[in-house]
Amino acid sequence: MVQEKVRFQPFSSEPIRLVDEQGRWIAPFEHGLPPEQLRRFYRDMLAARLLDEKLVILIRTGKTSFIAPHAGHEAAQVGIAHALRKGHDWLFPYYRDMGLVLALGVPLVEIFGQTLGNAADPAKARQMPSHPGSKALNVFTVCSAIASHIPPATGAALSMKLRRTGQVAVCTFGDGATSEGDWHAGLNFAAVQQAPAVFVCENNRYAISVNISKQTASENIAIKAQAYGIPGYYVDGLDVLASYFVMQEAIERARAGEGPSLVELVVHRFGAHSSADDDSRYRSREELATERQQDPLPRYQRFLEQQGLWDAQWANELRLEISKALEAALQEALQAGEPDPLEMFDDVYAARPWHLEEQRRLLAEELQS
Amino acid sequence: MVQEKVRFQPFSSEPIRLVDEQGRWIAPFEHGLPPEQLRRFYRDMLAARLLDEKLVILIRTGKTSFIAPHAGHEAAQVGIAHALRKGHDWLFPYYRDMGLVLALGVPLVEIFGQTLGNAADPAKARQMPSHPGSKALNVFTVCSAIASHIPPATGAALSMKLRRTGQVAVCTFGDGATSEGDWHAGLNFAAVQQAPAVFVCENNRYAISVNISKQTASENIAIKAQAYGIPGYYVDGLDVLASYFVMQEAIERARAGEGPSLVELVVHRFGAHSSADDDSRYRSREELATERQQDPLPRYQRFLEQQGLWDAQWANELRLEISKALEAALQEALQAGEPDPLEMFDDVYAARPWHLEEQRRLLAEELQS
Amino acid sequence: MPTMTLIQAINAALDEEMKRDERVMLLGEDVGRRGGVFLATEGLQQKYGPDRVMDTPLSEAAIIGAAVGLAAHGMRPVAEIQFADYVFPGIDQLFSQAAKLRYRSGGQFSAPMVVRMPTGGGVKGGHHHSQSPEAHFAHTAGLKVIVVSTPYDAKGLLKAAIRDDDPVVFMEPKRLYRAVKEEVPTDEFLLPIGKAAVRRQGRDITLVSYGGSMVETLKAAEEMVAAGLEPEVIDLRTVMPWDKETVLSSAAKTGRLLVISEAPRTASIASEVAATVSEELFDQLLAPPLRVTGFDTPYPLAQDKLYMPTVTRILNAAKRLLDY
Amino acid sequence: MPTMTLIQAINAALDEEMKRDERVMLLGEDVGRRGGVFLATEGLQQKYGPDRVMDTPLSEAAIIGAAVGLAAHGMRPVAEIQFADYVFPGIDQLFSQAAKLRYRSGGQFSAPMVVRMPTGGGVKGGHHHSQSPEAHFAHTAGLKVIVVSTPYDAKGLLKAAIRDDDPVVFMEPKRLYRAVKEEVPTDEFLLPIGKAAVRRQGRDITLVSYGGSMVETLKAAEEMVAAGLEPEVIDLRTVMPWDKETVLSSAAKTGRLLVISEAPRTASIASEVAATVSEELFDQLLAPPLRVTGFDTPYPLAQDKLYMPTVTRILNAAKRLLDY
Ligand SMILES: Cc1ncc(C[n+]2csc(CCOP(=O)(O)OP(=O)(O)O)c2C)c(N)n1
Ligand SMILES: Cc1ncc(C[n+]2csc(CCOP(=O)(O)OP(=O)(O)O)c2C)c(N)n1
Ligand SMILES: [Mg+2]
Ligand SMILES: [Mg+2]
Repeated sequence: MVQEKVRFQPFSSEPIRLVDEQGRWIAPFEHGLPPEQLRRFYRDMLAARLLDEKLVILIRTGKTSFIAPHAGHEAAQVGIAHALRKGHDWLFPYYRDMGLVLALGVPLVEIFGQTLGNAADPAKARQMPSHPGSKALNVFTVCSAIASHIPPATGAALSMKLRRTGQVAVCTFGDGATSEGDWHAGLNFAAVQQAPAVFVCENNRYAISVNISKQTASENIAIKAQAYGIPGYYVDGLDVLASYFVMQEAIERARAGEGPSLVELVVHRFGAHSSADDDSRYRSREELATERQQDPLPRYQRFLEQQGLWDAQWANELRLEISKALEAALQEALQAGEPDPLEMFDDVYAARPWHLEEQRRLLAEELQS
Repeated sequence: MVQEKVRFQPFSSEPIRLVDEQGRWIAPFEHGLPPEQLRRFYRDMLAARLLDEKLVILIRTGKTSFIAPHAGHEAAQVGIAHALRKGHDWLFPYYRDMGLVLALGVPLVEIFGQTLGNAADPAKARQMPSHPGSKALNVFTVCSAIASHIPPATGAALSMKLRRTGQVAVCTFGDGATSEGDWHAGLNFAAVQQAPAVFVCENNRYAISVNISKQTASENIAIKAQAYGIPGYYVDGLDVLASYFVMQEAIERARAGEGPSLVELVVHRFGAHSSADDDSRYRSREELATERQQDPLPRYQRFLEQQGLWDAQWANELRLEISKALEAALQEALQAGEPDPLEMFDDVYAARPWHLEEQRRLLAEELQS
Repeated sequence: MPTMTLIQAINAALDEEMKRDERVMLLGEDVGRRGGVFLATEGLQQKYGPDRVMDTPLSEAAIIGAAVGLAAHGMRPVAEIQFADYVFPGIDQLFSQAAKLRYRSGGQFSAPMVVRMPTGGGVKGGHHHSQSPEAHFAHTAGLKVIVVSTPYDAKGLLKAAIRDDDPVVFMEPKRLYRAVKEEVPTDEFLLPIGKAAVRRQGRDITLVSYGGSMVETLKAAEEMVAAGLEPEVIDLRTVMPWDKETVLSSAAKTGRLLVISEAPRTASIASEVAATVSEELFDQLLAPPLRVTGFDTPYPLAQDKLYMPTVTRILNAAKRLLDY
Repeated sequence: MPTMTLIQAINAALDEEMKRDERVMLLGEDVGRRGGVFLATEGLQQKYGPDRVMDTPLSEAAIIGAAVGLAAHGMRPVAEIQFADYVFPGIDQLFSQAAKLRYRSGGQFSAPMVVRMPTGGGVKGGHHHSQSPEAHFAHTAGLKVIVVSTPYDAKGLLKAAIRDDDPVVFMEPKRLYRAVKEEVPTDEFLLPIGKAAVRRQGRDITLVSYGGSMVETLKAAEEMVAAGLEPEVIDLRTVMPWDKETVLSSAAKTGRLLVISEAPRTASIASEVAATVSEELFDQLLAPPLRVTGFDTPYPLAQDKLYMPTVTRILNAAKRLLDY
């Protein structure tokens, strides 16, 4: 990577921010992005937000059993999605990344199929909602076990390096995940091998109810990169352009063979941890109200306004179009039937051994009787 | 801890060193230690070295099945031992700490009993040699699984804090241990809770055959403390006084309620990893020869000489006295018989459940027949 | 006597033991301010403060490992693992440290601690909120393993576990947390670890189960009774050490043994009980000991109910035994 | 045909597979420059370079987890865990990631990888260099589990494991590494995973074992032969999925089953085989299936030999069966 392209300093004491609260571009360089792409960021953030709202409705109406709201994470997730090469690079996401996988191109029907847990789920409805994945798009199916996807991301990056595929493995996780041993093991090994991986923390300062002050005593998450001899970027994750540009630099750095980095995107979690959570037990409504004032969408709208790219009618139409697409996909997913119970015995192994044949037969008989 | 007592800066780029290669005191403060104590350091380092040599003989003569030589670690280990309050603070050692537990007061007969794996082992000969422990001296019995003792050290420190016992938990490990997830988990939790623990890396730059360059990409081990928001001290562990004074500061800091720290003591490993290892497979003899030039014992002898505390006759007598004590303890340990095989079923639980009674009976019958 | 759900009984047991003994403390993810994701520890941080009811970082190794050190140093920690499925990142602490500390030190150190965890399926949790890993614990010498199925037992056994001098894994079937209420004494009582409960006396067949599957086992028993049979139903409650005496004397009486558990089949507690009974009662059995278990697949969300032993599956197996 | 020790056979299998398929690579602690602490990978880094024979940091989670990612991305990683006892810090990667990746993704992703590990006792290793944790793996759906006992099998099965499309745990009894030499073909051969070997035909009693305990089992069989008996001896070789067919047909023939394994008894592979045979052959058995196993204690250094099934213990159990 050519030196003059390096824009960001790791280990800053303040979060890297390119657009301020008022929507002003405050960076020392030109963004140089075409209007179309700037609008596309808004579109994807809005789609993410509207998807979130739709998921909340699915929970309220009892159509799904679980969701992990991502509202407040949209700028970060859209920034990540646009920084990687879709379908080429690999993404190792976590359960709060619905906005991210959507922006990456995972079809809405698949997302709803996974949410409903019916036959529209390409992964055969074996995991809880909020666990997307897509072989076609190189999205490594989410695993519930926090931080357990970090070493696999390191391994995939290693494979990319060894086979010179020019790909990068981008791996996302929350602030809580950084306390797990596997997080440490994965980053350390990636750093030793200079594997093309970017580790991205969507830091919403809560792990369910646990505030970050009980999670770690470090100044921030980015500084933890010091332990691995890799750069750590501390970024305002409510700023989609900061998220995008820093991610892009980290990804291209990895692609150029200069090794992994850690990117911390500081975000807010507007919802409860999940549909199974009641956050009023541990988080004051005042705190939440203050955070909601910092919503990444209006902030980015102000930026577009300042850039002369905002158009109320366009925005309304966009909202309508996305809502329609969401509803259409949902309806389509709802049509899919229940998965065949006997599918339960598939994919444990490439082929079924005798004991699974026996167990399958037992269930088949039970279902017939 | 009173501010004026703070002598050392964390995160130095060069190792902290108080005595140079020529034995000169180069620190900006007076050591203020009585001659007796300065001589005691030498005595304990020499005892550690002679113990190591004795253990090598036990291996050569087939009297024991395993040893993990500690030669090269003596200055670090004696520094640690003298910095903690013996029998009050807790030590969580690892398998290369024979010199440390000796300096702490674990009786030689127990050390040899453990080494021989006979009835002289107070731990009933259940673990391999190099796994000492002592309830009486608060030495937590070594566990082979690397870094698995870190979270327990954190837990003990937490108990000390919660119950205000004024104790400190000192936990030692090698450079390889820092890659394990449990290492990370233990340090992070201790830091969040400001538990009175001191984590000490005896960095000999090898984990069996794996050079530190394949272990981590960080500048050194001490800097990893940044990830936990605690101080990390980078210290010349061949300098017994640097080891002692830094450890003392870290321990008293912890005792004063100011939280844990990470101390890196850079040492050499003069022997192979263990009696099961052949280090010529991966380490050049030249490298080793260079390291042996930096032997901590002659270096400290030069210091004593410069301080006018060296006396060749005293040193000879010391050597004789220690050798005699070693031999006497070894002979005593050799007298102990084999452990009773049926002891195998004790201490699994506080009392034997039915299945262990049955299994014990089975073996008893077999032994009688 | 008040009636309580299982989760209330857990909460009450913790509360009583914390009141009784200052050394008892709780630690785990979200156990403090939030009172636990299932509210097992609700209200306890307010009552005993953040030092005795401690929210930990998100690390099971830190939780279990710190409990080992706390216990070795003299506390009586009760660690919560948020779901049994998440014990694995911390299992080396349980296996290499907790289980072996007394042994490796020749009895010098010990780790009297409890590791609580919600276990089992039936709540639409998919792979990682449904597993029943008790066989892993029971296969590891040095651990005691309890799986409760009633509020009464939960309270009496949790209190006993906290006072026990060895590490105890205490498993709580999450689908039973709020399933039923029963009378639970408010005054001091303890239940013995290692003792099964005979839930129903009978002479035709012995049904041995524990934990969540007790629900379907008891339902199946009822159906058998309705069909004029007399099943004996045993709830193991402790799976290590399990109560061989009670199981053997029942199986000797009925001659027919069916073991039911929702854990995967291969090398399971059910296998152990079946193998032992066949070894010891070979001549007295009228039919081979059978097992109805969870399948040897990961736990599938979509088949949340079918994965576990259904009443039908239990009855079918029982019929096989009775018709033998 | 050259003769080889077990460790040489492992080395040869790795060498051949690396030569055959560029995607095959090795990773683990000390596997590179040192060639592994048991020298299983000796000479391979010199031959294939540090990228394909990679020394890793000291973290089993990093090793197994990276193998998952390497495999999912298209490589064929062979990970070495230095001792089976040290798999536990990385076991969540094996259980939550490797074992469930195919299932959770509905067949989209998979993890064709091998995790090799020296296993078992008899080398004065105490607690943490002697354990036999195969039951943990077999109890976890999604893993295949092999425990070899001969050089020939080691080569044929390791090659098969590397080519298998699922994660395979490959266990090597360390006390057999250099115990015997046998003829092992240098040309291509594979052995089927899941197929047992009948080591000796007989009709009086079926001895089923695997791994390290095959030594004592075969010795016991010799003594029986000397006493005029005809034991049939089966080496399972694969414990998940184990070869039920071969075991059942032998036990049906002899009517007497003894399962021998040095792993702890409770909820073990031995329990599984015993429970299954008693379930399926109840009427054809002349005596109850018995188990001779390791004890349910941590592995004690001082009783390194007595912990494991001794020839005497096997013979005593066989006598019980034959006298039944
Ligand atoms: C290994 C493991 N332990 C515990 C859990 C339960 N759990 C699910 S989400 C969560 C909090 C995660 O917080 P964070 O990493 O900050 O991500 P966020 O949800 O805030 O986006 C916990 C404890 C889990 N899924 N996996
Ligand atoms: C969990 C675990 N994995 C692997 C091993 C095998 N092993 C024993 S010592 C060692 C190297 C440790 O190196 P380091 O931590 O630097 O300590 P040193 O021996 O150099 O003092 C390894 C890999 C182990 N004991 N525990
Ligand atoms: Mg968070
Ligand atoms: Mg080292």
